Amino acid sequence: MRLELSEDDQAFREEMRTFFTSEVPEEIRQRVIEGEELSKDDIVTAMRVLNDADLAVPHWPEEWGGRGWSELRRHIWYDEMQRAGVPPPLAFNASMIGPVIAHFGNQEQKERFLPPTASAEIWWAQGFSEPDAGSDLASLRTTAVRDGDDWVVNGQKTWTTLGQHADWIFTLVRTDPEAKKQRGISMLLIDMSLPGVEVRPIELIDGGFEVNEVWFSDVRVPGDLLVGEENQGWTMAKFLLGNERVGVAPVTATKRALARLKELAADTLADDPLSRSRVAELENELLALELTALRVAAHSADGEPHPASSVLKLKGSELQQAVSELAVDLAGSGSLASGAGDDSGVPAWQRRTTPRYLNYRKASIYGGSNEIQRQIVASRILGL
Amino acid sequence: MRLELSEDDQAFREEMRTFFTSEVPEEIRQRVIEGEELSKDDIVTAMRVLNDADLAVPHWPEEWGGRGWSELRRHIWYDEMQRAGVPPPLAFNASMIGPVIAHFGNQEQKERFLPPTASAEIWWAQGFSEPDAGSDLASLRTTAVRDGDDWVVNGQKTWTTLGQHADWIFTLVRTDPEAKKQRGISMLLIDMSLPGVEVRPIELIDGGFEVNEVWFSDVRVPGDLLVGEENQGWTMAKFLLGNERVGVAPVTATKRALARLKELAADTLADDPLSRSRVAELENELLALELTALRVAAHSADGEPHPASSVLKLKGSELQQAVSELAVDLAGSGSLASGAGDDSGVPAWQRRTTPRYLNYRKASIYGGSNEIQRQIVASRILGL
Amino acid sequence: MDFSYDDEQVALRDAVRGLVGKTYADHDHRRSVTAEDPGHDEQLWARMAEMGLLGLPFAEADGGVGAGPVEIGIVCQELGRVAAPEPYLAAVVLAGGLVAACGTDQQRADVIGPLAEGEGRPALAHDEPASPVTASQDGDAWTLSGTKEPVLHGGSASVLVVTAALPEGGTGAFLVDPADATVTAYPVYDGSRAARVDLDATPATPLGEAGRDLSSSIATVLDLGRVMAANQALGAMRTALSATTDYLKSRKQFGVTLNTFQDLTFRAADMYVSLELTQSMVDWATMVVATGDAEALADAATRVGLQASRGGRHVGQEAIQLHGGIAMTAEYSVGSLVAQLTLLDHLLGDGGVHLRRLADRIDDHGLVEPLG
Amino acid sequence: MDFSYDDEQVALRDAVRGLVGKTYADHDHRRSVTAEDPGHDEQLWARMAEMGLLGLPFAEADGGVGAGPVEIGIVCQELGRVAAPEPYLAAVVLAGGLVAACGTDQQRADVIGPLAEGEGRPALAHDEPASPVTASQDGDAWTLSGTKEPVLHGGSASVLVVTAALPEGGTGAFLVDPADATVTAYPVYDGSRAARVDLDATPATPLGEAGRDLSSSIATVLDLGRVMAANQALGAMRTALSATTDYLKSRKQFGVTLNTFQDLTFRAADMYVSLELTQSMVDWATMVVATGDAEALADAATRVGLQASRGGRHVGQEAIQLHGGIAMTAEYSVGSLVAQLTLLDHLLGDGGVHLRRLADRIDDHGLVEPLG
Repeated sequence: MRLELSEDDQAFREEMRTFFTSEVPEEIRQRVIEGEELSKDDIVTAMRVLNDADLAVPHWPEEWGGRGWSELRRHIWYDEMQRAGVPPPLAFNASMIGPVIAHFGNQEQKERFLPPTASAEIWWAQGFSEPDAGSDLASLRTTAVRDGDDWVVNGQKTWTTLGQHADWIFTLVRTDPEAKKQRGISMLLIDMSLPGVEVRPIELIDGGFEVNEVWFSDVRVPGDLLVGEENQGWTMAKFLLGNERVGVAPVTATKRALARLKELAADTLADDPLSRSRVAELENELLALELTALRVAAHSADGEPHPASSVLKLKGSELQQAVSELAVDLAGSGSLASGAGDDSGVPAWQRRTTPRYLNYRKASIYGGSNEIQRQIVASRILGL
Repeated sequence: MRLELSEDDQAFREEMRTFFTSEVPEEIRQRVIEGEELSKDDIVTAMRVLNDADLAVPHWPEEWGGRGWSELRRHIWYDEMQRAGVPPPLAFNASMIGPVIAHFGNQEQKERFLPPTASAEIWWAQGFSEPDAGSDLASLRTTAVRDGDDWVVNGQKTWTTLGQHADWIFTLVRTDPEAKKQRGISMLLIDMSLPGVEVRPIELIDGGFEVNEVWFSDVRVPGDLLVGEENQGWTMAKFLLGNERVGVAPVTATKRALARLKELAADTLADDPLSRSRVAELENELLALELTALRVAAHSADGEPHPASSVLKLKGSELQQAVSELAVDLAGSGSLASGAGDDSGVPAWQRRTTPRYLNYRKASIYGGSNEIQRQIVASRILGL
Repeated sequence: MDFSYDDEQVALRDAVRGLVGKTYADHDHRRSVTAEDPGHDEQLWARMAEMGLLGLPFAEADGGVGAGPVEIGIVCQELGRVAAPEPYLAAVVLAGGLVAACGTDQQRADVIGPLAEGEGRPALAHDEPASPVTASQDGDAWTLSGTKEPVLHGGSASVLVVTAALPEGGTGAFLVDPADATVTAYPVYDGSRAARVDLDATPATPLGEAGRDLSSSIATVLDLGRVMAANQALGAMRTALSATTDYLKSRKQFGVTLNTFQDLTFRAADMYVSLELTQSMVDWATMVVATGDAEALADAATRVGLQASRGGRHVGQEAIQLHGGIAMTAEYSVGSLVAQLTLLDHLLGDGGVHLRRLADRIDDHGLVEPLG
Repeated sequence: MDFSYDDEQVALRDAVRGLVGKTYADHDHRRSVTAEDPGHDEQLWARMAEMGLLGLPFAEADGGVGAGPVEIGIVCQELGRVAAPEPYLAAVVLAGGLVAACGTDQQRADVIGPLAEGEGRPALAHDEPASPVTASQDGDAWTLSGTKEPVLHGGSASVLVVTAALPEGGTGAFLVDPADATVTAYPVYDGSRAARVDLDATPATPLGEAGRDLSSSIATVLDLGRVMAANQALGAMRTALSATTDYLKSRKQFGVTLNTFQDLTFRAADMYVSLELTQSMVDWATMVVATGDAEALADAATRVGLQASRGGRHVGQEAIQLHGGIAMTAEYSVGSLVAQLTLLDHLLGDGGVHLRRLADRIDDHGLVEPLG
């Protein structure tokens, strides 16, 4: 057991820190740090800067831009990125479909899709959930039927995050209606500009638009866009969701948000021991979570995720929510001024607190709800 | 809606307060208030004082000592009793078997048992739970087999609270082994001095002895000690457990304990805003619970318990536990001196905190665990 | 001691429930009225006036109905049940309440009468984002300077009731014509409206006797507002729970309805516990208002504020979580309930603020005695 | 940065687990040894000495093994796993630790050597129920007066290490022969032993240089104690969880095993979360000890103390609740684990004490940086 990073890892950290804080545009990072909304351009710009330096998809196979880093280095990379306010590489590209294509795709698909996926030339969306298939994903009903070389797709996807920006969507579709639930599912890549694809943004409770419904009406998809084997979709979905879970706890971003909140609400905190104790308690819980992330990273070197990794999503989302809730409380009645413009007398940080609080309620629902996470812990780890 | 008590009820409250504080021996009440252990004699003495004034079993039928009070008056009676530190009438007698005999027993049983039950001449124990029948009471296996006019009882009961003091025990026994679970159960009254009855006290985690195992080996019980009909035991058990739940939340006792703790730990509390806020939060939760108890009492006049009554046990036990936990924290390292005598340098209240904290873990388990309470709320009230 | 409504109160509740329930039965209607100024349904407001709800708390001499706090609480609860964006709390309870408490006969006639008839709505401008608004006197003429924000529904107010620091110390209240001030309106996250009000030597009429310190009256009106906010929150909590149990009974996952999952049903049971505890505290605090004891009200307002904050967050957050994704959408009703709960929680001091006050005072009593 | 044990540490863990696990595999054995003085198994203590565990933290020159905090933490975790009542924390970590840190060569030889060999156990007398114990000097002779309590395992100590206020200010530490003091021993709720120690002009030998203020050394030893108490608590939590999951898998109610009930399994999952978070913090704090930075240790001790308090209560309370009645009995092992968790929580300041310290300091940093 040793607390310090090795000299090499320290140098690596320094390199990451320098890169992120000097190469990624300051104004984008500032928007992240202040909790402002990012444009599509911001996200794409940042990802391109990263990709140009081979820092967008370090966990991919090396021939496709991966770096062969240790889990610890990946952790440091991710930590420093959040610390500097760099928007992380688009998850749909970097963490979801990229690894799936790299692992299950054929050579032609790899060559065609991986480079523009790493550079965000293609913006991907995820087409998994359906109105009647949320946590119970295997109940999905969108169908793809063979017609010559093509697949003809019909159905509806929902909760498609940032689908309004997307160029392509990776979908789970039912290709064998006779087979049992999980068996008859395949993964299909669909160009969203094809006729019959329709996107409807869904307004969320914070007034923002970040998820969408996507309809497919007789969409003809060329046959070479099936990834892996026909009816092998469930295997790929599990592979993808497993990756999603591990990378999803934005511990450092939450730490950064809490530290920023301390600065912004310093006057209120100065003489309020109860709010100070909430800050201190959250700082300690975040420390425990960060150390758990480090421990998991350090022990996952053989590729098998550490059992404690389920803790990261579960507790990470709770803490993200708790910090956002504290922010509303520290803002007081200023938190009501959510719709005010910059001519408001209420500081911008106070005005932004409640929409963020409401928005972050999703953190324990999306990406595998916390109930699903508890189920995983109970069954897979505790054997219950 | 009206906040004040009616003049009559105010006078009633005054009467109760005067009686409890002047007629029940001061030294017993003091022991209750200081959280010291009560002897059997203390409990019996207090109950006799109450019974002599017709205040032990006011909810029984009037011909057996009941008073025909409104639910509100019963609430006031119970509240003032706890406030004054009067040990409540022995629950096994007053709340459990008494009402069952009064409701289901025959005239001979009523005459034989109700007067000594109200006066605590008979100390009753409850013989329901068994090693493999706790929350799932209907799985009980103690048998009673007819032999002439008698029943021959064999089996084991457990969690028999204060059974070491008991003269008689009311038991659920299986009288029809063929019938389905709930169907073949009867209620039998057993004299604990009979040959074949054996009591073994169980040490609890606080070092105290308040529950027991009770064995029955070929115990011959006269046939006239069956209450109600043969195989009607489950009906009586439900009747009894329903009564138990309503009366079981010692809100005022918990309030009193918290108020006393504020006095005892005043020095620590003086400059500790976080502990003060725990006190304030608990006071508020206790207030909400007390008001709920009042609301339930005021609305239960027609005999049907208010749906919110399940809340009382659930939240009442949590708050009782939370106050006991706060006491340990306020005692600090003085709480370690649990085994010290009165020559200790650590104040008595500090020494008593941890055993009580450990003991009160039972509050959410015994008398229908909080899981059972949640189940009741979910199914009966919310229809889930 | 009686926690039950009398027949008239039951009738009032049913009538209000019928009216606002019908208006907002379709959640789309709420979405469309909040999408445009003034952020609520003016037709409903007119119907509420017809029904006498807007004049409920006020003396008959002032054009009101002279009802008690229980009746006002009933209206607030029913509005909360549908997360109605109507500015009842802001205009009737707070602004109207302060005018009724402190205004001259003429001022009461000018403000309360039209309010009760649905012809004009006052708004209370009390919160200040930075420094206090100050009042200056020049002969009989008074002016105010400074910024008030957020002023709930300040953009559609017929008259602003503005609190301000008096030259001789203390706090006064003034009537200001919105046309004389700079009012910048905007939507609040729950669909209602608020505004920034800038005053720059703006002419103002002292409410009641000029120059008199109204601090304690203002405090009492704010306490009344806390109790009524808790009533409204209680209504929203009740619907949030019933929407959740309905959803658990009907929504299928893994081939079964969600109420098959014990964890979810137990959490719904815990929501019920929070709801019932809040109901008890709300009923009690509302009855304390009726005693007219300002000190007891201050205590009760703090206590019910803490309970409603804790209970409202618990029930609101769990309502979203137990629903899952659907509750994150503006198309579904639960989000509006949670948004309104959040607003009510932060309008007049949240649970943490109340807890701090209570923590300061634990030495002032032994046991907390709700019946006195 | 490495959270894994090396081969020797794994071997040490397995050896300790074998030894103490065998001793207390039968919970009845724990009950019988704690029923009589000295409240633990002297045979086990002797075997621990043989294995070198009692000299683990001390320099070889003093008769110790010269191992690091990770090794001590391993022993504490393994003792915690079986809720062993052995006074390792009290005698080796705290009392021995203070002598090792501050004692003269001779004192270290006198105390550490016998301690490591299992021949004598020091006890640290630090807590005071009322006023501070004071030290007085007369020439080279020192005496102490006052009361120390509770002194963990003070009744069976071979020598008392007593902290006391110095005449010139500051805090010193002294060696006192128990025979010279009035020692009143009693059991603690977890079966271990404590004592009241009365000193009345009792002869005492200054630890280290006479009259020197040892406040910072004492603070550091207490911080080390906090970290090791957290290690021990972690062990107890781990067993409490595994006992619970075993029980849920085997215990039947309503004709099925308890793990059929989703509420119970989800709550076990939450226990696991608490456990893993505590494990991470314990590992980290133990590594911070190894850096030898007293200020960093003070911070880490506070942080791990808070986490272990929160986690220990959560896991302990839920372990009892998920078991039900059986866990309330002294015959079953979970109660001992919870009792020991409670003791470890309150020995050197509970979570609330630590949280207050952390709350005072939130302005001293931006982000909390575990790696420095």
